[in-house]
Parts: sequence; structure tokens; C-alpha cells
Amino acid sequence: MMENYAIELKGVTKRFGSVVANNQVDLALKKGEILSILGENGSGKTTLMNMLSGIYYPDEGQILINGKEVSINCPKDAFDLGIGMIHQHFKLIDILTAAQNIILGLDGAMKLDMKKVNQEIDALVSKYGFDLTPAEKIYNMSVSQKQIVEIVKVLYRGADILIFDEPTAVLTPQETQRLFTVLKKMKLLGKSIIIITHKLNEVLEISDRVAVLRKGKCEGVVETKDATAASLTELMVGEKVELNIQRSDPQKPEKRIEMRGVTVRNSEGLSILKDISFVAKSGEILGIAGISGNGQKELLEAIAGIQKIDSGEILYYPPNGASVEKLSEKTVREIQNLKISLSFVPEDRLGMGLVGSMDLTDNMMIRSYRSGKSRFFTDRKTPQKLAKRIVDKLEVATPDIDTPVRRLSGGNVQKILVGREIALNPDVLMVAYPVRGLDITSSYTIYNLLNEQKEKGVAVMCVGEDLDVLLQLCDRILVLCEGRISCIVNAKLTSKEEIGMYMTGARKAGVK
Amino acid sequence: MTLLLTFLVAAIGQAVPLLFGATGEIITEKSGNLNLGIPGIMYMGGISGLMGAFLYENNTDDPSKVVGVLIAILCSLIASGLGGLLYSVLTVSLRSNQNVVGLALTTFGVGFGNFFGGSLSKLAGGVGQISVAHTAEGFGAFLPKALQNIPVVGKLLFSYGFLTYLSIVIAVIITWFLTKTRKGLNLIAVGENPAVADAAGIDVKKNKYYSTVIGAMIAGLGGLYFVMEYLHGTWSNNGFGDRGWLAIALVILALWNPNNAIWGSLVFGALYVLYIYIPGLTRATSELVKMLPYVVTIVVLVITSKRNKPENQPPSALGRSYFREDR
Amino acid sequence: MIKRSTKTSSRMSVHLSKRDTISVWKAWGIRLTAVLIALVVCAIVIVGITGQNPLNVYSGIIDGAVGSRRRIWVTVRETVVLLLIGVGLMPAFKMRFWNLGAEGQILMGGAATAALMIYQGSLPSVLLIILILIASACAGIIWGFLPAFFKAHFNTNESLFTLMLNYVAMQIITFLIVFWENPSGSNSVGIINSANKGGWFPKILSSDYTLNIIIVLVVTIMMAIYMKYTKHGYEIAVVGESHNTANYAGINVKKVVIRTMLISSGICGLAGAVIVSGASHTISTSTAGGRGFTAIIVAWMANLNPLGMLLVSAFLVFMQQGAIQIASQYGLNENASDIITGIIIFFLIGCEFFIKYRVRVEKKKEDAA
Amino acid sequence: GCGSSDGAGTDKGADNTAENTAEAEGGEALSASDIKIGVIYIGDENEGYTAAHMEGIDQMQAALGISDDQIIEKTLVPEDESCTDAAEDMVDQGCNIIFATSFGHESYLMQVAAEYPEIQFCHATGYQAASSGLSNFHNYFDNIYEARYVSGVVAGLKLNEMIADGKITEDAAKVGYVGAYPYAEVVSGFTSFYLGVTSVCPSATMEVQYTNSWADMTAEGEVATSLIADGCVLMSQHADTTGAPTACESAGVPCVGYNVDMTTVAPTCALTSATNNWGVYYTYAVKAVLDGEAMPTDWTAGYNDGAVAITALNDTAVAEGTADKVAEVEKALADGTLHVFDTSKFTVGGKSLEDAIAEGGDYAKYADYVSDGYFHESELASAPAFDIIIDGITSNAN
Ligand SMILES: Nc1ncnc2c1ncn2[C@@H]1O[C@H](COP(=O)(O)OP(=O)(O)OP(=O)(O)O)[C@@H](O)[C@H]1O
Ligand SMILES: Nc1ncnc2c1ncn2[C@@H]1O[C@H](COP(=O)(O)OP(=O)(O)OP(=O)(O)O)[C@@H](O)[C@H]1O
Ligand SMILES: [Mg+2]
Ligand SMILES: [Mg+2]
Repeated sequence: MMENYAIELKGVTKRFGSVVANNQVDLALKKGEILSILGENGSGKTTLMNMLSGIYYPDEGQILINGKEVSINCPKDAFDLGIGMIHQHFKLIDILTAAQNIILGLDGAMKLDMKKVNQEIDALVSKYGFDLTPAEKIYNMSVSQKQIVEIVKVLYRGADILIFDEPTAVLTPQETQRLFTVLKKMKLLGKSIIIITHKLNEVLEISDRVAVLRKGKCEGVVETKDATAASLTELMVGEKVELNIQRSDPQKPEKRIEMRGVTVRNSEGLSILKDISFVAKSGEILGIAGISGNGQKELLEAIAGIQKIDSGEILYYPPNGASVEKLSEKTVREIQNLKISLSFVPEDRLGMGLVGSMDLTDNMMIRSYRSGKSRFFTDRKTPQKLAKRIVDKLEVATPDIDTPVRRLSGGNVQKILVGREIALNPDVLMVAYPVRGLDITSSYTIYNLLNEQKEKGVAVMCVGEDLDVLLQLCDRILVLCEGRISCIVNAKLTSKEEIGMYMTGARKAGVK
Repeated sequence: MTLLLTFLVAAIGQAVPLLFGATGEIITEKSGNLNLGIPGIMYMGGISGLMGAFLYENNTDDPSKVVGVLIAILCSLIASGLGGLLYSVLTVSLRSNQNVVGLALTTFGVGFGNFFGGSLSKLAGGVGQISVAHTAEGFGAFLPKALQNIPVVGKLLFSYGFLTYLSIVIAVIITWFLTKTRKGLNLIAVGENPAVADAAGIDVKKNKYYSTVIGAMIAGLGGLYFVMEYLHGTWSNNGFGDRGWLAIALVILALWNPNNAIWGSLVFGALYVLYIYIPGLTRATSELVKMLPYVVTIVVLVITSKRNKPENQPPSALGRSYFREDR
Repeated sequence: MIKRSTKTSSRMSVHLSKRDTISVWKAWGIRLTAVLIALVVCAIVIVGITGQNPLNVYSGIIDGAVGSRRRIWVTVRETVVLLLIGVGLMPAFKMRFWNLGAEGQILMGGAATAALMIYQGSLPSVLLIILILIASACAGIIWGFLPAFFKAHFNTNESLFTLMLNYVAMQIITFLIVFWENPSGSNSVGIINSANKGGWFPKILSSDYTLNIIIVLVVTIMMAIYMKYTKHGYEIAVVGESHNTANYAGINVKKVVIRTMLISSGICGLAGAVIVSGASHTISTSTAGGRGFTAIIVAWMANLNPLGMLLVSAFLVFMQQGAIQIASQYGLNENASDIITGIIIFFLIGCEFFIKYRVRVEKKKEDAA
Repeated sequence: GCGSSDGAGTDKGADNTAENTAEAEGGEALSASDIKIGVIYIGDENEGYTAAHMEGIDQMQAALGISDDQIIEKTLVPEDESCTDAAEDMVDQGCNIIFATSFGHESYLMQVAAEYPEIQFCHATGYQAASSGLSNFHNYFDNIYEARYVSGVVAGLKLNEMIADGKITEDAAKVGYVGAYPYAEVVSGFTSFYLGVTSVCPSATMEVQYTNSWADMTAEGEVATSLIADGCVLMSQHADTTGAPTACESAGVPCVGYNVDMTTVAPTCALTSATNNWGVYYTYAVKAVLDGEAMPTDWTAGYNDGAVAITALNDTAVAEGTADKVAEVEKALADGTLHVFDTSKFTVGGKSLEDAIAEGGDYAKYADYVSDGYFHESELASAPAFDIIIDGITSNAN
């Protein structure tokens, strides 16, 4: 019975230049089901969904909605067919309010009646149990609030088919749970849902069926109840893989970085970090947990010299026992000049860590362009070699090293960034959300790289959101809440629940 | 007293073309199109209106004021609209660089204005011989003489042609359009982030086309005002000068809000003619006073640059072309 | 909550896709086609508005630009000046600093040159010329420092700032002319040092403009190397892409912004010296003559590529010099050439689209939903 | 001879200038079909000053039977190296005589003249021909002050009419004048205009305001408006656009224009305009080259040669009896019985000009110009020299 399918894709192909992003994909979404799409980075998940939402137009193939062949030329066509997509990168206008974003592009009376709109939104919000103020500006919102706006936006348009592209990548465990409750509720109300995620436990928890993409091809669709993490991984990667993190005990830990009473204020004068004191040691991984926006970013940036601090001090203890350096008074440049090898993988990969429009070689130079024999001229040979090495070693999928990194998929971008930072042979390695948006295999590649560094005696600091991973990977975990440290615990002796508690405001006795 | 009054009236006369230009550029920029061709488009709007009126009056035995005005407006709108359309085709459909197209359009438009201005003079029998008396009268003061004769305010408020009042009305309407209507909201979205607007089902291209063409038309009215109401239906090559650029400057000072442009244009207009009314200036010092509009712009710019409210920033996607599949 | 409409239509849809690569021949073929179409369109315009034979007009343009040894020299002289300004704009534009103020920077450079020629005209020639080159660059630098400083420290909009400074510079020149004019009241400075030629670029290899060419080529090559192979050039590129990344890389963004803008405006100031010392030997408000704006077109059309800038400058000057000839030969008003040049530019930049994208037209039948 | 077009080679250096001077002075005669003429204009046909020169060239062409392709005209040539480029290009094309029309062209033209002694170079409004020592470089100008005087008479009669009609009082007869620059050419012009006015309306005063531009429609209009607001009841101008008459028309103030007939833009207010008839000189100069005759270093001519005039009186605007009075004054100017700068008709600082000169000081430098009871304008050199602000005129210049 054709009528049972909300969406059917037949032989859909999409190419970008020489890249075949989707190759003869056949896929179907049943009415009222939740279908997970799984696949490695760059396997074409987003591209496939974008063809449903009218962002891209397929080169070949057919799309059937509710049994009828359709041509989706633009997002408006998709809306008209009842398809709504919540994109991986939010599609919101910062300077507008939530309500304005929600009604964007809709037909209606010329003059806006925001009161009425707000009421309608409030009604919808209470029906699904969201927490949202329609008159709030987007630039004042947290990531999860923005996501709610996105979901309400789609629902307000009356979508029956909802597509979520990696919705949980930026959410805390609690927020993820809340989202899943919503998804289940929507399913009960008869909506058909596609969800893309890299987290296998989520796939197993939420979906009815799982479709796996590999290198642009659909490798198969399985019932979730018949699947396990291992079987899905095998399907996704094409071979059996071991998935566990080997945690060794720290060897000869030494003080490397110390923060003493550090306070940081933002441009509006609000404190982002309050009186932070802790020590990071060589040979161990210090995890930093917290709901996003609670000061993690500023903490790392303060150490890196990018963020000015208002009070307190940041000290660096060199491995050879040379004299202590006060990082808090130095710029990035001065820190580099001191030959302090401090690597930093920032959260914003293409906005801070890399330059999207530059090729791999030029991106290798971001941290090292000052080195080289000549005072004036850059040395391009060394970074070129480095780029080649990273591409080989980390199996970066790229046509060549002259490709702008913007063109690469998220996972590959991250590999390049992490690869470059590790190549600096750091004493201290700071990483923020190192596996966000990365597929399973890439994630494990990164974990292994971090462990390797730890074993080499590097002091590793890792900000992460996946508590399961933090618990497995780290030696100690520091929890931030509203800019304060709520606890520093031994990862082996704590639980997800405990950390979750500290994240939401509980304070361990004895911690300032 | 009369001198002060004359000064204020002169300032308003200078303000009107700037206001038209700024309003047109604001609605254009709100769609993400930085149309640097506005100075040229204003020339096109001016000369086309004049040509239309001239041909009409010279080929009609008994030309009517109203018809002349309508023809002038129509020709002006068509020419400046075509200028906007050309800009849109190149930047929106063919994705050419907005700066190049804009600057080339300005060169083109000024050349267009001067070329046809010259041709018109020739037709009219020589320099300064262009006359569209009836049409110009239609563009002149139209309010009842009784109103105009009220002491002080009569001259200050009621002595202008309809385009002067129209410039303010349009600015107010566009502000309303941008802040209070659905289409205005959609337009803002296009200028802020076309990818978002696109995903929300807004026709990005259509919005860019419409707002650029409409913006060009509004700006073209500024040229028409200058030729018809200010110069009473004559032409002088390059006579419009650099007002187009000042109009673009005004956009930034007005923080992309046409209502702000109303007072902004008045300040600019006043500074533009101030040197004539300051007593005791020498030839050298009057040149320094002529700097004022520009210096004041810079000072205001520096003062306001510290205030970084997100709403007061230029449309985020200003100057960039949009292609759905680019990444 | 929303009305749903499903369209029934049989429509042509145009789909675009980015070209992966395109052969050099094909790319130039497309450009050539665009120029040919542009010439045809211009021909129609010429016949339409002037009644002239377009072929005569075109041959007049060619004749005017390169029809004699002297005309070739003039074309070269004007081309190199335009190129120099374009090269000046290049680093600022690469950094996404919209320097629209070349016009003013040229004027200030020209004013410094004229001042030296007027007040120090009797210095030894070589010394004076060196002083002039330094002073004109410094004058440009001062004019560029203001917007750069405020951009770096207060994030003041630089495009408007530099644009306004053009007019301020214009007024300063008018002001100075009141003191320099000869005779008094004439508003004309006249040829400075026409007797002893103090501060004039010397004749080298029997040409008045050899030094102009040398200066421009040296600066162009140096800047091409600076942008591509030096650490500064790399910093400019990073700052242009993202201030955040630059901070992360330890680049002092404020310093780079100011330094780069000083280089940019310094070169534009130098162009003022090349114009005043190397050609006009006078100063007036038309010394820059709109070249500061034309150079923006030059820089952009060439995608900030120095060689491309040379080609575009040459093309624009070619049209300009040709215009002088057709104006004289056919009584065709020079403004007509602005129209012709405009049309050709529109076609040239429009055709880049067909080099970058492939256009596919599809007929699709859709059934009623 | 130097007549044929190839005679003007590009390679002739500047070093043999001196020897060639004599030969160039009285060259061989040419036939009308051999001559080539170059004209360098500052503007184009859309600008009044240039249009007047173009008309003069056309007259010359008609008078001497010269064909179009013998005349090379370059428009919109700025006052910089472009002028050199233009002149040299004309030399390359074989011109025998080259005219340039704008003051700032002079030094560039002079340079080229020094290189090509066999070609005649003529420059309007300039002052350096005599001092240059070049026999092939000439200055020319019209006695436009005579026409301005006549137009001043027209204006004065209009003022009288306004006084008689009770529209203004005698003391309020203030004339406004929109000037370009405080330059001798302009000062001489407005003084002669003022003297024309006071010759019939002695109570008249005048206020001059400069625009600092030869042609700026907005500034001229705005300056006129401000002068009217300041109490001026009649307007005249020495600036090149229709800005002032346009402003006058909307304020209902009578005005006297310059260069072109202003009745189209100011049908009810324009009285007349002072104009040049450059054709007289162009015909003379080209003929001199054709005949192989030497030309004077400085050339001027006025009413007696028909080189200056006023445009047709606007009957709807001028006072009654104006035409007769104008005819009378024109005749007196032509036959030399009337001198515009008659020193008995004006004072400087309350004294006669003669007395002021006798006292020494600033005025001593005018001693050479004053004799027989009048200031000999444009006689020592073709360009106007009268740059004294006389009593009754106020101006904003320093
Ligand atoms: N607009 C584009 N231009 C060029 N190449 C593209 C574009 N979009 C996607 N690609 C390429 O197509 C392939 C599929 O990309 P896509 O974003 O669909 O992957 P994905 O499965 O969503 O990956 P991820 O898990 O990292 O989000 C990648 O190789 C990517 O580089
Ligand atoms: N009064 C106005 N002033 C300025 N721009 C306007 C005005 N009215 C409409 N526009 C512009 O024209 C665009 C399209 O208007 P139009 O009414 O044709 O759209 P439509 O066909 O209703 O489009 P849609 O299908 O998106 O509703 C608007 O989005 C806006 O940018
Ligand atoms: Mg994806
Ligand atoms: Mg609609």
C-alpha cells in the first residue's frame, strides 16, 4: 500500500561538482513513524534531507509525497507539502524575536498583528509543553531555546513531516530527554519524523526504523528493535569495529596550568566566570562539563590568551621545571613567543579555528605562519607537508589539499583542526566539544588522539557535553554552573546523575 | 529674520533629494543589496522626467500641467526602475559583485544624465534653453496662497511642491512597511540572512528585485525633484553633484530607518548651504565651512560606532550575493 | 493554521549548478562572446541615440587610444596611474576594509607634492623627487590613518568614513588653491616650476613617463609579493576572513588593520605624486579626477589580481582615451562613452556567471496534487 | 613653408625656437582648403561659456568657407596635462592654428607653443603672451565690460521704473551680483555693470557674493536666493549657469544674465544678457594665418567691432524706453565718446582714482592704466585688469 508512506525517494542522486553526495538513494518514511538516518560524516544525510526541504534540487530521481510524485523547487514548495526541516545550523534571524521568526514568510494580512501571533504561539507551546517567550530576541537565547523556536516554527506552519538534522548535537542530556518527549508526543499526534543523529544510544531509544547511508548510498533500512549499536556501526562503516575508550592511569602527574581566583566579565559587564581556581596536570585528561553557555568557552579562551580576565591569575608550570609564567598577562602572541606550546581546539571550528575559504595548507599556517627562516616571507612547504600528513593519517575525505575547508563535511573539518593542534607537540591541549557532529568512527579517532596525547604527558583539558563519554575518557571532571565551579570530581568515582546534578546548580561542599 | 527663514527653506530644498535617495537606498539595502548605483540612478530619474515633460510640452499645442507632471513622474520612475532592474539582474540573477555593478551603474547613470541633458539642450536650441514651464509649475508650490502667506510658518511649511511632502510621506510609509508589515518582516529577513529567509519559504530573489527596483524608483524621484521643483525644469550637466553619495552616507547615519533620515537630511541640507549664510566668511574660510556636512557625518559616525546594538547594524548579508547551493 | 495550496502546472524550471572546472579557453571564449555581444548592443545604442555608424565610432576609439605614438604614451601613462591606485586598494580590500577614499588620499598626496614643488622647488632634482615620493605617501597615510584608527578601536564604518574624507580633501585643496593660485583670484595654480622643472619627474630614455612606469611596476610587483608570500600578506588574508580566527592565531587585529590601511592609503598618496610630479605639474580639485572610484572597479573586476588589474585598467583607459577621440571626431558627446563603457562592463561582469555556473533548463510536467 | 600638414613634425625640438620665430611671424599665405584649426574647450556644448566659443568657431567657418574636417575640436579638456595632450595631438594632426579657451589652459598651451614655433597658438582670457617672448603665442579677449555696461543701463532703467512705480524706495535700489571668483575678469565685469546701472540710477548700490566656481548651478541659485533675502531687488551674474535667473524667476526679481539668453528659464524676469561674439576674433585670427600675416600678441575688440553685445531685450520685462537708451549708449561706446571706466563717475575710498594713485600705496600700481580721465581697460593686455572694488559695491571676498 503506497498510501502508507509519507515520503518515498526513488533513485535520488545529487552531485556537487565531482562530489557525488547522494548516489541512487531509495528510501521511504512511513506515516506516523520515527525514522533515524545514520551515516558517517559526509555520507550525504544532510544533502538528502535538503532535497526534501527544497534547499537543493536533485540531479536525478523521483520524490513521492503521500504517494504522489512532486517536484520540490524551493522551501515554499516543501512547506506546501507539509514538510518542515529543523536544520543542523539554525535558520533564525538574530535581530528578530521568536514570534517574528516563526511567522517569517507566511501569507496573511499585510499588517502584522503580533498580539494574535503571540497568542497562537502560546497555544502551540502549551500543547507540546515547551518553554518559550515569543517576544524574546533570538540573540538573547540559548542554543536549546533557539531549537525550540525552530520546532515551533515548523509546527506553526502545520508540518506533518518533520525532519531533524542532528538536533541533539548541541543539547545537554536533560535537554535531549525533553526533546525526545516532544518527538514522541508528535508521533502520537500523527506526525512522521526523520531524525539524523550520530549518537547510537539515541537512535536506539527514539526511532522505529534506522536507515544507514554510506558514501552517498543507502546501505539498508532496519527495524530498531532488531538492531544493536554494534550492528549499526558495522552497517555504517562497512566493517566490524571496536568501540571502546582505553583509559590508562595518569603517569607522573605534574602541575601544568593553575587558575587562581579568575573572574571574567563580558562587554556588558556581566560576570561570565566567577572566582575560578583549579589545577590541570600533565598526563591526565581534565573534563569540563556544564550546560553550554556556563563559562566553558571563556575558561579555555582565558588560558589561551584570547579572553581578557578581570582579576585573578593564570599560571603555567613548564615541564622542565623552568620558572613559572604568568599567562594571564600575556597575549596569544606573547605566549607563542615564550615557546609555550599550548594547543587549543575551539568550539567554533570555521569561525575561529579555521578559515573556511582558505585551503588546507593555508589553514595549517594559522598557528605557525610566524615560524620559518625568513622574517618577512612565509614558509609554505612545511605546512603543505603537514597538511598531507594529516590527510593521510586521519583519513580526511577531501579531493585534495587545495580545497577550501568550508567544502568539507563537519567531521573532516574537525579532523584537520585537531590534527593541526596536535602537530604542535603541545604541553597543554585544550579541546572544546571535540566530537560535536562527528560520526562514531571519527569520534573514536579523536578520543584515541586525546589519549595518545595524555600518555605522552600532555595536560589535556576537554570540554564536552556527552557525559557518558566524559566519564569514560577523563580522569577528573570539573563542573561549571553559571560561571562557578560546582565541583571537581574523580571520573571513576562519580556517575552521570551526580554530574548532571552539579551541572544544574548543586554545589559540592568545600568548593568555593 | 528673513535671512534665517530663507536659510531654513533653502536647507529643506537641499534635504529633499537626499531624503528620497536615502529612503530608496534603505529599502534596497534591507534586501541585502548595497546599491552604489543610486547616485547614477538619481541622474537617470531626473533627466528622464525632464525629457518626458519636454517632449510632451514641445509636441503639444496646449500642454496641461497635470499631464506634464504625470508624464514626468512616469518617465522618471521607468528610467530609475530600469536602473534598479539592471542592477538586480546583474547582482541577483547573475551574482556579480555588487560594488562593481553599483559603481559602474553610477558612471553609466551620470553619463546617461549628462548625455541626454546635452541632447535636450541641443533640441531646445542651446544651453539654458530647456523649458518645461507648465510641468515645472505643476511641480511648484501648490498649497493655497492664503496658507503660504501666513507669516513665518507659511513660507517655512507650505511653500513647497508636492514632491517635498511626498518625500516625507514615503519615508514614513517605508518605515511603517519595514516595522509593521509581514512583507517588511520578510524583507528584513532576506537582508539579514537570505538562507534563513529562503528556508522559511520567502522568495529571496523576488524580494531583492522588488525592493531594489522600488528603492531605485524612490531615489529617482530625488533626481526628479531636483530637476523639476528645485531647478524649475532646467538641466545643468553634473548639476546634481555628489548628492547621491551623501544620500548613501545618510543611510548609515539614519541607522537604516527612513524616519531618522528625515531629520538627518535636514541637518545635511542645512550644512550644505550654511556657508552662504554665515556672515564674514572669506573665500578661503568659506571653503572650510563647506567641509561641515562631511566632517559632521564623520563625527556622528564615530560617536555612534560605540553603540553596538544588534538592531542598529547594517543588514548582515549586505553586499553579498546569495546562491542556495553555495557553501 | 496555514492554508495549503498545491500548484498544478507545467513549467520550465531553470536549475543552476556550480561548474567544477572550466578550461581556460572556454572561460576566455565566454568573455570574448560577452564583449562581442556588448559591442553589438553598444552599436545599437550608438545608432539609436547618435545616428553614427558604430564601426566608425569603434575605429575612432581605437585610433584615439593607440592611433599614434603620443596617444599610446598617454594611454600608458593613464593606465599605470589607475593600476597604481588599484594596487593601493588591493590590500585594504583583501582585508575587507572598504577603502572608498582613494580619491581623497590621491588629492592629499598631490597636495603634499605640490607644496614641496612650490616651497622647495629649488632643491636638487633627485633629492626633491625622493622627498616628494615620501611626502606624498605620508600625506596619503595620514588620510588613511584616521578611518583605520577608528575602525580598529571603535569599529567605525570605514566605507562611509573614507568616502566623506574624499570631500574633506576636496575642500582642503580648494582652500589651499586660494593661497597657491596664480594670479590671485583665478582659482588656477598653473604649471608649477615651469622654468626650472623643480620636482618634475625627469625625462628618462627620451620619455617623460618612464619614471611613472618604473614606480608603478615596482610598487605593483612588490605588493603582489607582499600579498602572496609574506607573513603580513597572510595576516591580511586571515583578518579579512575572520577577526575571531585572527585573534585565535595571535594576530593583533588592530595593528594589522591600521598597518594595512596605511600601506593602502600610502600607495594612493603616492599615486598623487605620480599624477602631479609625473604628469600635470599642477594641483586642482580634479587632480584625482574620479580615478579613486574607477580603481575600485578595477580592483574588483580583477578579483584583486594584479595582472588582472593591469588588463582592466588598460581597458578602461582605452575606452576613456577613445572617447576623447570620438568626441572630437564625430562630435559625439564624451558622456556617450560613459554609457558605452558602462554597457561593456555590465556584460563583462555578467558573463563571469556563466563561467562559474552551468545553467540547465528543464521542462517538467506536474500532475495535480 | 610651414603650411602643409606634414610640416608640423613631432620631432622638432624646442631648441630651435628662437631662430624660427621670425619666420613664423609672417608665414606664407595658405589656401582656405589647406588650413587646419584646433580648438580646446574647457567644457562642451552644454555649458554657456564654451557654447559661445563654439558659436564663434561656426561663424568663422561660415565666413571663411572652411569645411568641417578642417576643424578639430576637443571638449571637456581639464586644466592640466590633458591640455598638453590635446594640443600636441592637434599638432600631430597638422593644425596650423590652435585655440584654447580656458584661463588654466594657458601655461600648458604655452609649453607646446614653445616647441612648435611654426604653429600659431591663441589663448583666451590669458595674460602671459607678452611676457612669454613667444611670437607664435597670443592672448585674446573681448571688451565684455562694454556689454556689461550696457546691460547695467538696462538694469538701471528697470530700477528707475520700480522706484517710479513705488515698488521700492530710492535707497532700496540694491543690486545683487553672483560672481564666480574675486578675479580681475569678474571685478572688471561687475564694476562696469554697476557703472552702467548708476549712470541712470545714481542711488543704486550693489552687493557681490562669490560662488567659488565658474559653473555651479546650485551655488548660483542659492547665492542669488540669499542675496534676494538680503534685500537685493535686481540680480546679475558672472557665472556660467542658469542658476541665478531660475532663482530670480521664482522670487520675481528682475535679472541680467551672462553669455546666453535667459528668457527661457526666466520668462518674466530676465531683462537681457551680456554676451561675447567670439566669431569676430576667430575669423580674424584664422584669416591672418591664411594670409600669412602676423597677429598681435594681445587682441581685444568691443562694440565697434561687434565683438560684444547684449541679447535681445525681453520686452515684457524691461522698462519703457530701454531700447532707445541702449541704442544711444551702444553708439557712444562704439564711437569712443563714452568710456566705461570714466574716473569721474566713481570713487575709491571716497576719492577719485587719480587722487588715490597720486597718494601712492596700493593704488599706485594702476598709474599706467589711468589717463585722459578714464581707466584704459584691456589696452595694455587683452585680459581685464580692473580689480578695484569701488565705492557703492560690497563683496564677501578678501
Ligand atoms: N553545497 C555543497 N557544495 C559542495 N559540496 C557539498 C555541498 N554540500 C555537501 N557537499 C559535499 O557532499 C557530501 C555530503 O555532505 P553532507 O553534508 O550531506 O554530509 P552529512 O552526511 O550530512 O555529513 P555530517 O554528518 O558531517 O553532517 C560531502 O562530501 C560534502 O563535502
Ligand atoms: N509598499 C511596498 N514598499 C516596498 N516594497 C514592497 C511594497 N510592497 C511590496 N514590496 C516588496 O515586494 C515584494 C513582493 O511583493 P508581492 O506582493 O508581489 O509578493 P507576493 O506575490 O504576495 O509574494 P508572496 O507569494 O511571497 O506572498 C515584497 O516582499 C516586498 O519586498
Ligand atoms: Mg550533515
Ligand atoms: Mg502574497
